[in-house]
Amino acid sequence: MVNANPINNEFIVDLKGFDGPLELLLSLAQKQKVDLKEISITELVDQYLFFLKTASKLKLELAAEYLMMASFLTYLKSRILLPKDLFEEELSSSELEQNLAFKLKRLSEIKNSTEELFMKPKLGVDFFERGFFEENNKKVIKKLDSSLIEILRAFAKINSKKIFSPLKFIRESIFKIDDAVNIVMNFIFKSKNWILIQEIIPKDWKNNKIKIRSAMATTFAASLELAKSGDCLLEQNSAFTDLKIKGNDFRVKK
Amino acid sequence: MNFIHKNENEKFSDTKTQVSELNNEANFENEKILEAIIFASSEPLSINDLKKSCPFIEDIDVSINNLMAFYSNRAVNLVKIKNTYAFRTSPYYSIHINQKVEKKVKLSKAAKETLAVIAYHQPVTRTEIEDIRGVSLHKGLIDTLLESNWVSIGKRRNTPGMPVTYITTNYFLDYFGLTTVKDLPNFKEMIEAGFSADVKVEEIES
Amino acid sequence: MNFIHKNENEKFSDTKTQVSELNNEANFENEKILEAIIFASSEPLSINDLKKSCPFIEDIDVSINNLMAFYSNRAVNLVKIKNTYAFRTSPYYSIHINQKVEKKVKLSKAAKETLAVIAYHQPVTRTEIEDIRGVSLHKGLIDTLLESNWVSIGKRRNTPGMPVTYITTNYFLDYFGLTTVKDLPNFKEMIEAGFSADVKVEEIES
Repeated sequence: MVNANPINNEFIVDLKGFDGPLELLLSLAQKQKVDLKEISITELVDQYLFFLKTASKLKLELAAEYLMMASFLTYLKSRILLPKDLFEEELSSSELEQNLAFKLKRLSEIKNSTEELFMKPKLGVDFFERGFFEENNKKVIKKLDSSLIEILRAFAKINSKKIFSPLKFIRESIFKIDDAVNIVMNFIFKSKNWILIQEIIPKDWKNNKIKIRSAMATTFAASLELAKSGDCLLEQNSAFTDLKIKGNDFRVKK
Repeated sequence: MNFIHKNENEKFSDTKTQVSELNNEANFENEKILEAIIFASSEPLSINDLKKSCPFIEDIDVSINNLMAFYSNRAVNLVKIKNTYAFRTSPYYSIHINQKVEKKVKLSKAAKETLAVIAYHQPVTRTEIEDIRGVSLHKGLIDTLLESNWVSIGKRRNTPGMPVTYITTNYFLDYFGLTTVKDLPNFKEMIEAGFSADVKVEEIES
Repeated sequence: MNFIHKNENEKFSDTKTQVSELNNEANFENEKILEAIIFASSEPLSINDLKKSCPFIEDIDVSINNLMAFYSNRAVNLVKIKNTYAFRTSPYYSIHINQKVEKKVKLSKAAKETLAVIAYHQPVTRTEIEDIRGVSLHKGLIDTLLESNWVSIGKRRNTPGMPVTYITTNYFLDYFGLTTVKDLPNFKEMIEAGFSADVKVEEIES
């Protein structure tokens, strides 16, 4: 029966011992059978879910990865148990099963090989390079040395500096709202024709990008204010097209 | 007649012996020059390095092989690390060497496994490492491996996003006493089981 | 009788050969143990040092002498310096050894950053480097990098003043084990790999 408790009572819940859900699954599978080829996936799913249930009863914090694996496994189990034609367009359950089995086998191989690798004789521990090198009668030449990681760190440092540097206003490039109001007022009294709003901006504010942006924004804000009070008229036919300004004749006359 | 003939024969064979002796002597001399150069270097040297130091030695490979054979039954061996050569003590005599073990690196289980994943699957992307281990990579882990000089950065993978790949270094091979990644434990079995692609290895070796 | 006698004689000579062979083997083994120890030692060793390491070798002097004899016609010799022993390359072969000893000097913080900026932003002008780093370049810093052969001069930038640009060299790629500078991880990838996790904190605090 699927519901039968597959885990013996000696099983101790210790999530910290596992590096992620796949390793937990692998260890469950290895308890099931020596040969990973013959493990029962449905049984494994039950064991995994049971494990998580026990863990949550013990109020162990579960990382999102464990829950994601749980939902995948629940899905996989339902696919294995339900008739095949319900899921025509998706991967077959046996493909999903095979894929999971492959990943478990691959992880198990890596784990075995890691152990074997670190059992090998190691330089400076089990075998040695020459202990010292004589420098007699030789010209010592200074040579710059660094490592890739140092260069990468240096680059990361410059970038983080930029990202985390405090917000700084460049005061001299900010067009003040009072100045803008004066300029717009001046213009309104002088001219009676429609004119592009950017033409109001003083020449010395047009010589760099930051200045233009600031002057445009402030002039626009000032003219909106004056339009609100009825001193000028603004016209724009559609979004992002030219914005024109003209003094309000009626008001000016008054 | 007979006498003269005999004499000529003797002469001939003498010259022959002399020539081959001279050759042998020259070869032995070359072998010793390489021995001195490799011994005096603090870093493993490549065939190219050796060619630069001794442009006059024609078949460096042959001399190197003779030298390796000469040292093969000694306690100090000439080892090949990828395409470089260095003298190392034989692991067989390690028990007698009570060196202060300074370099002993304590790696976490995750770091060891990640190193193995990089070694067997190289060049490998971060996502692939995470897929194989079934867990997202802890921050600073790759950093540690790069710092230890076992791991370096390989070519970007030619897939969408052009992700960075990781590879092992010559120092990694030297550290574990390997000549090539093919010497990794179970390497052949891993490839045959489809756990890592053969094509990739050729890429690394080239 | 005769037969038995002969047989006994044979037996005796056999044992004798075996004993002497065993002795030879043990001696050879001792010689090799000393070879490994002296090779790996960070300083010349005295007979007393060697006795401490190998209390089981009875006549160390004999083994040492054998070892000296073995290496006497090689390019690497076991030499006695005062009362200590060490391996040295034979002076006869020293002409082949590059007499220059390279002493490695670590890069300064500014040099590292400048090198990183050149690697990532090349071709890059001096002004651009200063702009990116947010500090003016110290005199001689670029010169140092040019001398190191990691950096060279690229095409002049086609802007007013035609400033010189800086690029990294093939030697740079070689030294840092890269195929192309494009393989270097970008900032986002570094963050993902956990490179600069500690940098951030440090920068915020400062």
